[in-house]
Amino acid sequence: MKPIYMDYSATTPIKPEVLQVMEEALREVYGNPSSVYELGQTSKRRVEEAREQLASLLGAKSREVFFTSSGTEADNWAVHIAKKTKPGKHMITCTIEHHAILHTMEAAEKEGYEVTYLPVDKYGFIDLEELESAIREDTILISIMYVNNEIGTIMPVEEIGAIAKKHGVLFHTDGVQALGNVPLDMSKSNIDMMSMSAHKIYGPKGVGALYIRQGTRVVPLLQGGAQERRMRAGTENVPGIMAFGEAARLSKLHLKEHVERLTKLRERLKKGLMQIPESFFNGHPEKRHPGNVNICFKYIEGESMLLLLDAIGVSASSGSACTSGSLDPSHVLMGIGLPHEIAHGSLRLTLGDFTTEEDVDYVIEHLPEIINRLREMSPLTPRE
Amino acid sequence: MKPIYMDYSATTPIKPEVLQVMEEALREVYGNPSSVYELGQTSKRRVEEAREQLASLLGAKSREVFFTSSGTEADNWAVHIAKKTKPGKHMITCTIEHHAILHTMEAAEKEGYEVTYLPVDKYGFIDLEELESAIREDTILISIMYVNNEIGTIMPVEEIGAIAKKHGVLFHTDGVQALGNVPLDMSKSNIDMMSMSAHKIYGPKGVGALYIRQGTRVVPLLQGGAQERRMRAGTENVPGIMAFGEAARLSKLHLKEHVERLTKLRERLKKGLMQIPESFFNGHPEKRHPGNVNICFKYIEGESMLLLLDAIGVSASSGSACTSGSLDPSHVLMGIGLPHEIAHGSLRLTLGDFTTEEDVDYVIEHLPEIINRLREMSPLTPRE
Amino acid sequence: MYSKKVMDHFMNPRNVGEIENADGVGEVGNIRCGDIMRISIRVHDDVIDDIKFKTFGCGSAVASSSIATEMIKGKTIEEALKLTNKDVLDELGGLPTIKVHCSVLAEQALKAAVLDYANKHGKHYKELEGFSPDEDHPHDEHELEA
Amino acid sequence: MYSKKVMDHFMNPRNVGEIENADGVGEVGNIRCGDIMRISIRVHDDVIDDIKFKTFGCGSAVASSSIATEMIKGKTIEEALKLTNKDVLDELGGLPTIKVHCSVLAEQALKAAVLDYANKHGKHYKELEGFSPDEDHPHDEHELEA
Ligand SMILES: Cc1ncc(COP(=O)(O)O)c(C=O)c1O
Ligand SMILES: Cc1ncc(COP(=O)(O)O)c(C=O)c1O
Repeated sequence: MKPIYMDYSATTPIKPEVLQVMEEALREVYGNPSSVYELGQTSKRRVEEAREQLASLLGAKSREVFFTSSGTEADNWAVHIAKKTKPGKHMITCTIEHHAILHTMEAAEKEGYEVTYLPVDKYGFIDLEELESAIREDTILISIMYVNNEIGTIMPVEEIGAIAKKHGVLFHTDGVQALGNVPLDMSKSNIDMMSMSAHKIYGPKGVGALYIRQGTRVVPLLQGGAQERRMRAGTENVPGIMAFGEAARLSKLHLKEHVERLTKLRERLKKGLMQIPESFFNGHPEKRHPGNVNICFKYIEGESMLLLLDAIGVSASSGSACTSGSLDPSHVLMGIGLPHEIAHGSLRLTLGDFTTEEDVDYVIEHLPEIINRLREMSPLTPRE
Repeated sequence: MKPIYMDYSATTPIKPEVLQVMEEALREVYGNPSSVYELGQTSKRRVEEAREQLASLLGAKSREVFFTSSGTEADNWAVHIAKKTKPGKHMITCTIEHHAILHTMEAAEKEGYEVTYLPVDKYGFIDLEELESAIREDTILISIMYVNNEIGTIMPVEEIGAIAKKHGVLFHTDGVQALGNVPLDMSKSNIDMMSMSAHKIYGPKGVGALYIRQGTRVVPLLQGGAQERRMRAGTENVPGIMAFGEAARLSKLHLKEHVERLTKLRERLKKGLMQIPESFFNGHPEKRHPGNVNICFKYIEGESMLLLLDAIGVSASSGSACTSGSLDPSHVLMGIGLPHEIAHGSLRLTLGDFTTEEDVDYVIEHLPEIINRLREMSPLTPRE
Repeated sequence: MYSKKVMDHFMNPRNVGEIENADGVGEVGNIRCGDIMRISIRVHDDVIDDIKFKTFGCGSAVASSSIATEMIKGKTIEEALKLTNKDVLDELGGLPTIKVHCSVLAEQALKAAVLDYANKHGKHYKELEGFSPDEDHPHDEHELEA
Repeated sequence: MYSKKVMDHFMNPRNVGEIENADGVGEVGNIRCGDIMRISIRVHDDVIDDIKFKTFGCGSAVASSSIATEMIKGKTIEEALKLTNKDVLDELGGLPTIKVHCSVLAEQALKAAVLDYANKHGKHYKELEGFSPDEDHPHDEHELEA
């Protein structure tokens, strides 16, 4: 049984080129970048090269890229920056953000901030007029994700950014799922801050970054040493950062081809699976992550589906990787208005650069048996 | 010219066994631990194994170990936990803490907390009576480091913890330099929380941990997914954590021998270098990190020394790795009462498991020339 | 995540289905939480001589229903009412903390089926006093003391 | 961290020492910040025909002093007073931002030496009006706009 990995939005395997950079770094580039001697200065140069590689993928300046330990830290930091540098007590986000934003917002509410959670339509889009009228005198931040991690919807971030700009409000976007899957050019963008994570673009876990537009006031979330121009303390994860740089370089090199190839595979998978009766496709048909297929199958529950898929070698997810350990139905699927009994039966298959047409066909061939089996076991399935 | 690394307190090279674990993990253990399928559950098991390995080095329970991205994050988190779970606005620390504590305390002061920075004596010890009388009704945290990163002084943390306990105050210690260099048994300790970092014990950069005694209330610093029992969000750095586990395992295995061997080398180096006229040994002669030698040479400045040492292949530090990029004299050396002109001439040589007697002798042989050369160039050197 | 035993019962569930003209049927759980179990029983001379289940839910919900029906089949009603979620857990070799409520659901589905049988057949079991299959059961708590 | 040129001047500093019975001596910097430079000059017919330095400080402080003395040696006082820290920086091929003040120190040490010469020899240079070698010079700022 060949293992078929279809959970690229949860995390990606590391590409061989990236692995090589990382392994060499782990062996040799061990100096502390803050050190005066050559070994340390070499580490520092490598970190700066990686920063340039990531900046180049973003169409940004190197000085606008700050490395963190994860997308989560970048999200937390962005909210922290708004809280500490802007006067005002109101923030705007939407109901289908990643928990790294939602729970950070909830923590801010406990501190006395007011947060508007904009609803989304069935595709996962916020209403731009509603956004604009939610802006108040004391609004300090708008944070709307770029690409939703569950249903793959690509948000109109430039329009959102334009509204934010018009009202002089800071605009952050969680770009963790966008990086490497959507062409980016920060030099022409309305985005003030964007979160990223290496392990979603064939890089290692434990490295992320926050893009911060030049001219934005910055304060650190993690206090300590003078790393990252005094804005993010902690000895740099040099091998991880170098690997992130290499992953960014590869991503830039292959972006167009990557998107085209995945889009084709995605459409093939979607077509195949939508043959299954009483299935509902989630998210927008076109404005979506190139590798994301999210479908709900009525009368059955997600985890059971995942276990049976795993038994035939297919790694998949039901809701986000983070929520699938829990019992609650995904807040994203609830957010786009699905009733509980449908939301529970969701399957997310996310394709990536190692996915083949055969993998897709294998799933198309075997998923119907699994669905049937679970439906036969379900007390919700109507009797013939 | 053989490179001689003598900056183990800044960061360590990775041990081959650790590297092997990490490389295998980077290739194969790429599943997201939050995922239901086997690949994800394997990652989860590996993370739990690493937690047990670290817990075992600590003499702690697995559930008391929480992984972070660094020692810095652990320090920031510990202060955050005190702020969010204890009523009161006063904290106690000391003047020679790492910046990860000092700057976090300063940020808390801006938020309205009051912080007592206890002075230290010439060895770097706080006065225990002074500590006790600094405790107030509203004291929520005492944070005193275990082993100082610059002068190597081992603080009487158990006595400090006993005082904290007596007054019902939370006690955190920055154990980044203690881990692997001091025998630990948290099961018999008065420490409530302790920060650690993998890259100081021959593990990778970008992984740390916070020990939190069972029964302590915990709140997350980084908000988001349900990782680390909901207390530290962000996809786990699985390979980094596994490598940290392996490094902890090795450390436990060799601790006694490691300490004995380093102590011998340290004493040899100290004896050799103290032959140089107008040199001052910093820190306590016995109660110190087994591999730490810190000496000030009058009339000269640290960075110049480092550059000349680097030119003959020796990697060393002047003050901490973090401060040596800056111009200010080390706050630790100032804290133990050295005047500026002496504090500026400090050299920290920290030895580790790859240091040999020949390395030590090489430095003993060549440092005098460097000191002489700089003293000849210095306007402060008294003329004969 | 799951023990071998749990996976065996999930992959090869025993007693799946629905008994035609069952003597008692109980359904518990709710769709919000994503677990619904329906157990139907046939009772003969106070012995549960057939039992079947249908479950909408996660792996441990399925496994809990499967093993519970296996444990009950052939038992007297008295014996069956002694079954606790703890017994189900033990028999399964444990469940992850956040899945423990699945074993509770299995216990309750069985009780609900017996209650239905009792109501329909004018029987009374003191073990069922105060039992209400519609009660909501709290899920895992999210606060933490390390 | 440092360019080749800086490292060359640090490793092989030119004009190290002190001129006996110098015509002018200037010392700037302060021990708190960890840089002290002392420059001594010999002046002949308004030409600085010898110059030496002693420096307590980091690599760039030494390199700045070394290159400044090299640039000045043989120049007239008028020419010497035109030397700015920018010239020192350019000649060194740049310094890390946090080290730029070292080049300022070199400029000032020279000016202080010339001032001493002027005072001792009853000369007046309008370029030195308002110059005070004891002024403190701000170090790098720690706030950041990305
Ligand atoms: C005593 C002490 N605390 C905290 C830290 C910070 O650790 P990290 O670099 O892993 O953030 C260090 C090392 O830099 C240290 O020596
Ligand atoms: C949209 C989104 N934001 C944030 C994150 C968090 O990233 P990380 O796991 O690197 O902390 C993820 C992935 O888990 C994500 O998909």
